[in-house]
Amino acid sequence: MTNEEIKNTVLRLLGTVAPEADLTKLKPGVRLRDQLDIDSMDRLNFVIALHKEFNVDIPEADYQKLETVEDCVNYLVSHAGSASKA
Amino acid sequence: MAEFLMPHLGADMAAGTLRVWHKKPGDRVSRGDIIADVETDKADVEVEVFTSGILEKILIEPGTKVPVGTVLAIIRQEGEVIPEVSPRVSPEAPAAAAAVSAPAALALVHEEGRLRVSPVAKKLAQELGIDLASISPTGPGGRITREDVERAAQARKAAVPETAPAPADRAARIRQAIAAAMARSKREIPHYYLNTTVDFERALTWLNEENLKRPVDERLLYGILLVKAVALALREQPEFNAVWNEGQVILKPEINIGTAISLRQGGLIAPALLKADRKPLGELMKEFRDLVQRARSGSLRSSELSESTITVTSLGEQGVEGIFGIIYPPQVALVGFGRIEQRPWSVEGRIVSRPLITASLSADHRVSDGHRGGLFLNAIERLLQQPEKL
Amino acid sequence: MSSASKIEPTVQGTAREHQLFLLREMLRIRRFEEKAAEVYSLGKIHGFLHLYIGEEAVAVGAMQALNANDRIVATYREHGQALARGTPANSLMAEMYGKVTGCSHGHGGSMHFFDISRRFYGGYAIVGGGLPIAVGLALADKMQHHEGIITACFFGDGAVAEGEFYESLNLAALWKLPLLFLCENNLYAMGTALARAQAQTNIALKAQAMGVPGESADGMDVLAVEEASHRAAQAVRAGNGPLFLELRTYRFRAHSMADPDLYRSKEEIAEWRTRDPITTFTARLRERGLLSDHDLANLENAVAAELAEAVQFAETSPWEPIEDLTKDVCTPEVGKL
Amino acid sequence: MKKKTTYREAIRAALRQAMRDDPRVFLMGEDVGRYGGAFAVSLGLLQELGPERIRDAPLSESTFVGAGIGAALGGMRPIVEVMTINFSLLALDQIVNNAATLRHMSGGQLSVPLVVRMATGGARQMAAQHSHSLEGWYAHIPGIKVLTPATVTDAAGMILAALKEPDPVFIFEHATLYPLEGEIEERIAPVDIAKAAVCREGRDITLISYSASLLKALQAADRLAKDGIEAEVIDLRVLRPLDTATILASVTKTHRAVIVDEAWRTGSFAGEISAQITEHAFDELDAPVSRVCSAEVPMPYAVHLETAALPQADTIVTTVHGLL
Repeated sequence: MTNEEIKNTVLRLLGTVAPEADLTKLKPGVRLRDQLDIDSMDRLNFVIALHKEFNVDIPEADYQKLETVEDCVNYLVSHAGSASKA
Repeated sequence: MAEFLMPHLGADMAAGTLRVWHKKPGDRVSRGDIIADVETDKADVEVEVFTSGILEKILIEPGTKVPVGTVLAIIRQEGEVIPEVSPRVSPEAPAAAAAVSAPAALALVHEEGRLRVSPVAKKLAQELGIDLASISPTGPGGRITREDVERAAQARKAAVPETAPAPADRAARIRQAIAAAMARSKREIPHYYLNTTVDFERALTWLNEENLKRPVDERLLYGILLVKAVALALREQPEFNAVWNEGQVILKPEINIGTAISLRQGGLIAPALLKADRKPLGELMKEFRDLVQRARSGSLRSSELSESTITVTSLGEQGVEGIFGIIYPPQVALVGFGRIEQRPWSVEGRIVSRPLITASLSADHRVSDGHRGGLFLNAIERLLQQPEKL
Repeated sequence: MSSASKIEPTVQGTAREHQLFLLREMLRIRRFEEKAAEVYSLGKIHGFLHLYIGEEAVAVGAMQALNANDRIVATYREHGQALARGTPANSLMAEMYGKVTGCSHGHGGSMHFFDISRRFYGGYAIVGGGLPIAVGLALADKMQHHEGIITACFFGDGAVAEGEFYESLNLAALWKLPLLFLCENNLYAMGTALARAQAQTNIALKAQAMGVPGESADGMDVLAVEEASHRAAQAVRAGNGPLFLELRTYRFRAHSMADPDLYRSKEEIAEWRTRDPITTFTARLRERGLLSDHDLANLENAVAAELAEAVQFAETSPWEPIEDLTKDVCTPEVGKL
Repeated sequence: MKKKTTYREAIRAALRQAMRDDPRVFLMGEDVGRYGGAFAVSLGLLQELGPERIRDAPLSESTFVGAGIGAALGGMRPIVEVMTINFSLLALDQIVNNAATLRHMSGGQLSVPLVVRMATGGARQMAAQHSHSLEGWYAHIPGIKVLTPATVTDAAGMILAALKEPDPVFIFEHATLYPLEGEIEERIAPVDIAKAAVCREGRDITLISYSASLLKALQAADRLAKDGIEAEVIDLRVLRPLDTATILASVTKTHRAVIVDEAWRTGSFAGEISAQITEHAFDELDAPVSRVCSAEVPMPYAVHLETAALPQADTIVTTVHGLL
């Protein structure tokens, strides 16, 4: 999957967790928590969705590596590698 | 070498009793010979053997009852030597369909004090924040109906003119329900407030280790430890697990923790985690996730909104330090938790840095006093020091 | 048989291959039933299992008189008919295992084999339940002027006690339907001997009373069954209305696997075993120099191989997915007729 | 261009049209030919279409219903008339163990495109053995459809719709409806056989019924309107498959329901409808779902007793008042 595809998938999954968010206005570099009304439950559901979609295991320690959309994409590229679903 | 098994001789045969052997070790047997008699529930049946050879060894003596598939004897081919074999009992046939439990007796004993209210009336009262106990029923057999609730809503509106008519969309209606409940709580309940600081070190370390062991979709949030601690503490101080009804307190047998969940478009709803003190953390977490998902999609059942016996709210993520909450009538207490904050803390005389949480209690002074409130908060703090026991 | 039609006795002068074929078909049925009993005792097949051992000559003999587009209705003791009609042993064994590759997708089991590609309209477990269905099939052929197509309905002496037996014979005779009634009289309706169930035990006579000419034949002699069936089928095909053939036969095994067989004497069974349709026919072929030990060994090996493959096929076949539980209750394409 | 007719003649017109259109269609049953049908439905059809297509059957219900199944398997489109539901008990084995079962039991190889019609119900002083109302039994069986036409249009249109179905369809014509007057088109069109119909709008309570009982429900609704009670009336039209959606939509609006069913109350089809309402619309109910059914007695001959046993309009009215 290319970076662009990963990014779109990440945004799609974010949409399932925070359905009312306007994903088009999301700034990739800014912390998600500062742009969206999401709490720890939403973050857990987001991590579970990433796990199911990209087949990647995300220990709690790595949560702070997923603060922004860019972080998520980089993290997934380095961790998920080829294992992600087409 | 072939095994001669206890044959399956009929649709509902699970076991058989070996009655008679017609062959003895060393005898020649050929396919179709009658080798033994077996007794089933129906009768004695002559049993044929399906493999030819020499009867090597008999493992089950006449008179023994064994399940279908048990090895009864060993048949050797010409010139074959067979090592010593112990009788092997085949696994039990798959269990028949699970026994159907008898339907409960129909004696409907009307629980004293329980209101007769139609489902739709109960749901509407919950949404409009009207206390059913305050309504005089006009339905058949003393049942409260939808009209009764609507009439009560109108009457209240007349008494409190400034509230707008019940708005159409759900968020606004919920806002109105919260407003009504909070106003009534402040009007009627003499609140007292206590708080204490909880050392959250052990809980967090245990939680991190526990989550490493769990698959991602069974991970626990720290909030669930708080809920369970409150539930277990209520066993020690039952007067906080009660409702105030027409001038007297009614202690509740079940501990149903109302968990405050913020809704997307604003507003708050506190559905109940039923029997929270009796459920393991994993199950509580699963139910909590389900409640959050259904609360935010607006598909909670009316019973879930009205069966909480106490409410817990955690505003840590919003950075709040301490909470002075308003009790949800007809409950008599509310427990709040602030944010986890690394602060200096003295342990055995030494100052160290520890993750601390402020736990606060709002309680109805008609029902309990500060002394009991303190014991309750201490119980919560103590329980959180042994997270593995939650 | 109505004297009007003259049937060419083709059977006696049959070539050697045909008689070996008849023997092979009977052997296939016999070994299939023995294998079914074996895997049943191992708990691989469950529920009811009614074996055809002893009656092979009836299915094999009668089947020779039926064409590809004739229609067949049978009973729950129908393994022999299905095999003789050509349904592969693989799909029959798989059906008894309850696998989706079974001839009825695992929905019917031993008592309900279906194979529409061979116009085999199934086994029926309600005694006499298949007779009205056969009447309807024959009615459809008559109304659509399908000249030369007949329906053959197999049933046992037990069905003779059901009201539907009399109703069906009467309706078939009344409407002169192309229906061949084949009664396998094995002397017992489960545990009740014929004489203890019927005041009048001459079943062919009963048929005549209902307006259906009837005849009896030795159900233990495959050539006799073949000859009688050919004559009857030709007459029915000619449009003279239904005919009734009583085939006297005997089952060497109990009614079903759970039956302790208390109602028959060992002597009676032993006496009928001397008329085993396979051993008697084998001896006759040997006398006439038509069958060598080598031929017989080849037949047995071929049949054994076919059955080993059938068991292997059944063992390895998949189960139907649970999601398809109600798929076949109704026909999906509505209104497209 | 519509023409005036009766329920009985509408069915006859549909039978005639179906047989003219499709050579595979034929009618088989007791006294459908020379006698013209016990309820005169097939009067004159023998003279028009001949003995091959209008077949009088001997009194052998199990076998001529079984023969209908066989003929359907053999490529025909039979319409079997069982004179009344009371005699169909003799054919239940063929219906339950063959007609409804063959498709599934054969692993999907067989379809049984068979239509069976029978008169049903009491109210004609026929006493116990000729007054049964057992459609609910048939609606219990997976693999078949069960239709209960209450109007002249449905009586005719349902036959044509049923003939297009690949699986068995059972049509129950209440014996008191045959003289019912109405209108049908010259060329009859098949009607929908999946949906219930709301035949009267209302906001206070939902009356759910079918076949002859529907007329009593409508009478009750008229009387209730005088007391200011607006009853919504639903004609189920089809018992299997049951159109639960239409029922629930109505109950969600009115919050109360009464089911009118001529069968005996215990184990009645009304019981099934009540269970589905409670299961799916519990929070919408302002009163328990009620049922008006026949008294649990073998139908008595004497008119005053039979009237007391059967559901009546005023029983429905008093039941409704009990719920408001």
